[in-house]
Amino acid sequence: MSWGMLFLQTITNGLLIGAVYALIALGLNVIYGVMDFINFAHGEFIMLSMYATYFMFVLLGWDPLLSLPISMLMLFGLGAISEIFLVKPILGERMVIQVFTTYGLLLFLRNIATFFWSSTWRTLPTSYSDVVLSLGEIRISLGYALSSLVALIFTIGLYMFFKKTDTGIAIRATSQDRETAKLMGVDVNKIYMLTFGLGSACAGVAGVLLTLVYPIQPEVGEIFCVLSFVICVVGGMGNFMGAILGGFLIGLTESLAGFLVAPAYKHIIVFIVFIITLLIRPKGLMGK
Amino acid sequence: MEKLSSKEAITKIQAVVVSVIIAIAVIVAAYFAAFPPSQKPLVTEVKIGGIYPLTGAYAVLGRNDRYAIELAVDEINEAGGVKSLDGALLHIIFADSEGDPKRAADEAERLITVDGVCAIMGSILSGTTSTSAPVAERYKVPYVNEGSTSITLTEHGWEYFFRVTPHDGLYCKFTFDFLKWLAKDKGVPVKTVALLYENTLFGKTAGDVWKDLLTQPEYSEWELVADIPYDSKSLQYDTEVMELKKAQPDVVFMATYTEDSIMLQKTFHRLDFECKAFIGIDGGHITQYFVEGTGKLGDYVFAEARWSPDLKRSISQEANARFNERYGFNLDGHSARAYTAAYVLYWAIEKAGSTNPEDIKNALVNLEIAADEIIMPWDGVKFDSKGQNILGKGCIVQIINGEFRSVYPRETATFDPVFPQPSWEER
Amino acid sequence: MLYVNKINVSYGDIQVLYNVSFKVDEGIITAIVGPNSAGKTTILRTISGLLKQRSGEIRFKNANIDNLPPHKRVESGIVLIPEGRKIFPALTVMENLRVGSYPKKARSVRRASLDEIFNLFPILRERENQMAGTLSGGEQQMLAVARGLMSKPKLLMLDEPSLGLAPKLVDSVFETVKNLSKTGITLLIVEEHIDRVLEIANYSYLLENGRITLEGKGEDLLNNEHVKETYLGI
Amino acid sequence: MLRIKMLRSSLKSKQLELLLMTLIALCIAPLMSKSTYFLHVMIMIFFFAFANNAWNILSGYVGLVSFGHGAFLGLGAYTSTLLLLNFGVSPWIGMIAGVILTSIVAAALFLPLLKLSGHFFALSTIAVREIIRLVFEYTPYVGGAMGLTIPIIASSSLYYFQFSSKIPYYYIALTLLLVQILILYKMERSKVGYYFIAIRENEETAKALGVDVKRYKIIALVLSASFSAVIGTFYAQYFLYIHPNSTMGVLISVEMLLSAVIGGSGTLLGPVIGAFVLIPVETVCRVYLGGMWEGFHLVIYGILLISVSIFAPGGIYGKASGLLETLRSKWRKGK
Repeated sequence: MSWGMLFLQTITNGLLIGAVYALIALGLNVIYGVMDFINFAHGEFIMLSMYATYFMFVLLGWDPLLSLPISMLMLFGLGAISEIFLVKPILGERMVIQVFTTYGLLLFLRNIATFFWSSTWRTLPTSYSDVVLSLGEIRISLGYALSSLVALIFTIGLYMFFKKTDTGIAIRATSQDRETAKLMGVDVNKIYMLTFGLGSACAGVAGVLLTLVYPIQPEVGEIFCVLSFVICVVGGMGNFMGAILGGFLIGLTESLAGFLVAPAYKHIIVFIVFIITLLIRPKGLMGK
Repeated sequence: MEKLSSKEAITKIQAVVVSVIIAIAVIVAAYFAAFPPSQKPLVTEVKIGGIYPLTGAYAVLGRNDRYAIELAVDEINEAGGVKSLDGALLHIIFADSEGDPKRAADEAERLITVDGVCAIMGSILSGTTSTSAPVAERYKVPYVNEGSTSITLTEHGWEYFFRVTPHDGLYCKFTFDFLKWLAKDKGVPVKTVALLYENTLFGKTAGDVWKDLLTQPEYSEWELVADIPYDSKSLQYDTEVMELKKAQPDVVFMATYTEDSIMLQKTFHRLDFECKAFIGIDGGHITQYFVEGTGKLGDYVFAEARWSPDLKRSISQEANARFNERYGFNLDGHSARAYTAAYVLYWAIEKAGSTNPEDIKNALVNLEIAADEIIMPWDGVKFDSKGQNILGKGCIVQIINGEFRSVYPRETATFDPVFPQPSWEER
Repeated sequence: MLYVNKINVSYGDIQVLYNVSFKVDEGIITAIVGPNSAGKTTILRTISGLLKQRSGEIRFKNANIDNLPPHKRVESGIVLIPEGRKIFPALTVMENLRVGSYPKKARSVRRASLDEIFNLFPILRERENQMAGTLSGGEQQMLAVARGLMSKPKLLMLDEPSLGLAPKLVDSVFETVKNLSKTGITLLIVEEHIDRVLEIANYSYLLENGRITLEGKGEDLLNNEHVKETYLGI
Repeated sequence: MLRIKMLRSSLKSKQLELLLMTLIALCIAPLMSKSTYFLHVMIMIFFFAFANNAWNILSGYVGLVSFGHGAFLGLGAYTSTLLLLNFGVSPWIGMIAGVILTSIVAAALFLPLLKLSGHFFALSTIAVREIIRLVFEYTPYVGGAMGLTIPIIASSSLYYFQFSSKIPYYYIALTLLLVQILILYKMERSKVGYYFIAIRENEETAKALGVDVKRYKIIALVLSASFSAVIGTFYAQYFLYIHPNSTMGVLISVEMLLSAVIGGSGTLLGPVIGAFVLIPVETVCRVYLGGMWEGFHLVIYGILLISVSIFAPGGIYGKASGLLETLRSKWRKGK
């Protein structure tokens, strides 16, 4: 394989993983944009969705892509419930309180998973996730391709929802000016619940897609936690397009850094890119 | 302004709830300080502490070790307990290190001073052993370690530290010796090797040892063409595999954790990376999860597994059968060593005929166990002055049709290895 | 139509309104005038539900609305166009109007309302897909009024509609208000431009230091000595 | 501002007596209790109280929430340990060197972040801490991924900061904590303290009032980092093993924040009270439930954290003094 082809392969990998990163960050960013709230247990929501998908596959024989709507709805419900009981009481509070509460939630969810399902690794053996597609010399696994594709479709769907529906527009209005939104007859409490639900549903979809490529374990959320913050901040906290841009940027940075420098340094380089972005644009690439 | 009104709205109920929480916390803390949680010492009981990561990223290992130790202890107790102590029963008190060195030290402190254990077992991770062993040292309580393989652990001059398992230096050398034998036996020359290891304590140690070995004349025939440390908390490992593709080594030596071993194997396949053999050491490659996670793709991988359920040794197969019957899966490299360590400690206590930590330590120092008494493919157990078991050995397995088959050392092996491995297309 | 009965309102420990009572009759323009920081905006925010009064009650169409959250009040027909316009800058003009007609009832007649509004403000139709933040001040004010009208209000409250506008535009704003009144909407305006608002208002109240100190027909207030001296500088 | 006022009033007369009594009780506690594990838990409480206070300077008083304080603690621990291992320098001197080095690193690496605000600052501290941690993990000279083990040099030596008994550690930790509280008390009452709070409440207003915001942010940063470095050395000498993950990881950084917040960040005694509540609770959860079922004790711990934050978002300290105030006013009314 020539250097050029290897390079192309790297770019492809970066873009594919970037789509999933974007989806993970999107959920966080939607919530932050509307509610000024950071959910540190976002990775644990992904983990729960992975387990839901796994059990539907193992116990009922449902393919992850078929059970996707169910996992998504479950996570939407979980998000909405968390919003009512955990987020609403502390919404106007200082940021440390948000950290505190959602860290509590993180510990709770992570260990309830350990408690019920034990700490064993589980993998979901679909018939297609290990099939390899060849585009010339570039090789892509069907699992990755599917998950990136679904991530992209879901993202576009979400974008259309925000752009075209009354509720979507009301959510955006609330994120810009919650008081005036109230004056326009928008039930802001309901919007918050919906937003948190939607953000969690993003985590739900991401979880389903990750089962195609990644093993499942109670601690799996840890990998997404720091990463999704990095993506959100680089792209611009609270900005829809920012999350997507950030996702692809970080995906590409990771791949290119691994390819051009050394795999061991890819995370350091991601963090350095993160810091540099922040210093040049303190509110992220798309932030205002 | 809304904020102010919500603050005002902090109700009495909330106030009461908080005060109750605080009150409970204070009362519990006070109770805890006044009456430490110690059970009344039974004369017929030998208390041993077990520090394992029961939660956190390494919880699987902790749980499996705990199962194995519980099995061993139940067997010992059913067979009449410690005979030299009139049949006193072993009682293991498990503590959760959460994989955090700070907590491990904390738990060692608690087990020794509050529960009054006469020996400690633990703690899988070299990081947690590094903090909990000095605590035992300070209180002069023997610490029997089953699976922390970082070389330095026996270099600190700790007198009460006994490591049953061989350390990474030996295991790494063992994989090299195996490859040498393999290449010669199959008549397939090996010229280039690559190292791929995760970049924390476990993988880094292995990487360093391998690199060091490669500089020695014994292995000078092999050329190191790629040295790739990586971060195991990634969602993709494409860059690592691309490095390998660039280097095209004959054999890849790997030290990985579970999820990355699975991801790497899938990526090897996806990016069509071919070589003559993958040789993993411990970590991900020796777990059932690797086999489940990779399915067919995991076949033909060699792993330094420390142990294999198909060892040509009846005592091993019986122990595994009992374990499998009880828990529904096989003993693995970690749990088998934990099982062995529990027996080693029991034999020492039996020999000491005392629950005095000092006596047990002396018994451990002089302990000599023959090869056929233990389930590991070792020459036995005997500690040197540093507390290292010098009779330990490795055990190489190959995954064939999703099963671990032992291939080396030949005395206990039951399978003739496949080398070089078939290409992805041929499978 | 709207009865405000002895409301007391505070921000934290600071009381802003003291026993304020007034009423708004159906179909006419009512104005509350007074100096800066007299509490005019507070009155409107309390009526719209953003603030809660400590005591006193507010009745709308003979029903007590004290316990209704803001969005329910909008549904029942009370709409406030806030001070400083507060359009959603990153939404397009059309999207702003859609948020305006968010309540269910308003949504069902959205088409018709849009036609009406575009008749009233043709310029908004031209700017339909433009980001609201890029409109000029006058256009933004139009949009704010239009957005408020989208929910088919029975009572439209305007908070300082002339704030920050050029004199010429102020004229057109008051012209619009007069026209709106003719369509049958009840209006409650709060203004510092006392002379201008009193010209168009049918009934007015003077608010000073959180208390209603005067009330009467527009021209009555204009002719009042105290008002003349203090606020009109005559 | 409100909180400070509460503190003022609460520090008067009776509560001062209460504080003194607590202090005396803490001083004689080791002589009363035979349980070394009790001492160990107390040492951990002092350790976290100190660490929380360090975090609190930057994140509580100035309001720049940091998830990166593990980096400072780790730098302190590594400096003194490397000096001890390579040159036999007493950890006490290493502690001072650690403070100096950490201050420099903090100023150099975190300074550019100070212009960020709120969530952005908080999240960027994660990145800087990760970079420092990864660099330590990749550098063989500082032990790399192996970490550093401090050998037991002497059974009891003040010079080497090593003791076979828990009692010296207890008094050292207590003294460190008391000295720190004294310094913070002075700081809170000085103009520096007022400026910190002014910056937290409203940066623009503070600027308008002539506060050199940048300068005071740097002061807070350096102070905060220095205290973290001090307790880092204590960590190294107490546990005798340091590793990039355990001294600079996410966990220790979050732990430094948790009990400060539970107690009440931005107050003088809040973080200390937080440590006194949270550490025993965490320990009890782990000791009683840890060996029982996998994960169960952390489930309970998580529920505790959530409920406290929902019912007492201002922290226990604020809640408690609020309750005291209400009780007092009721009592007065009753009179």
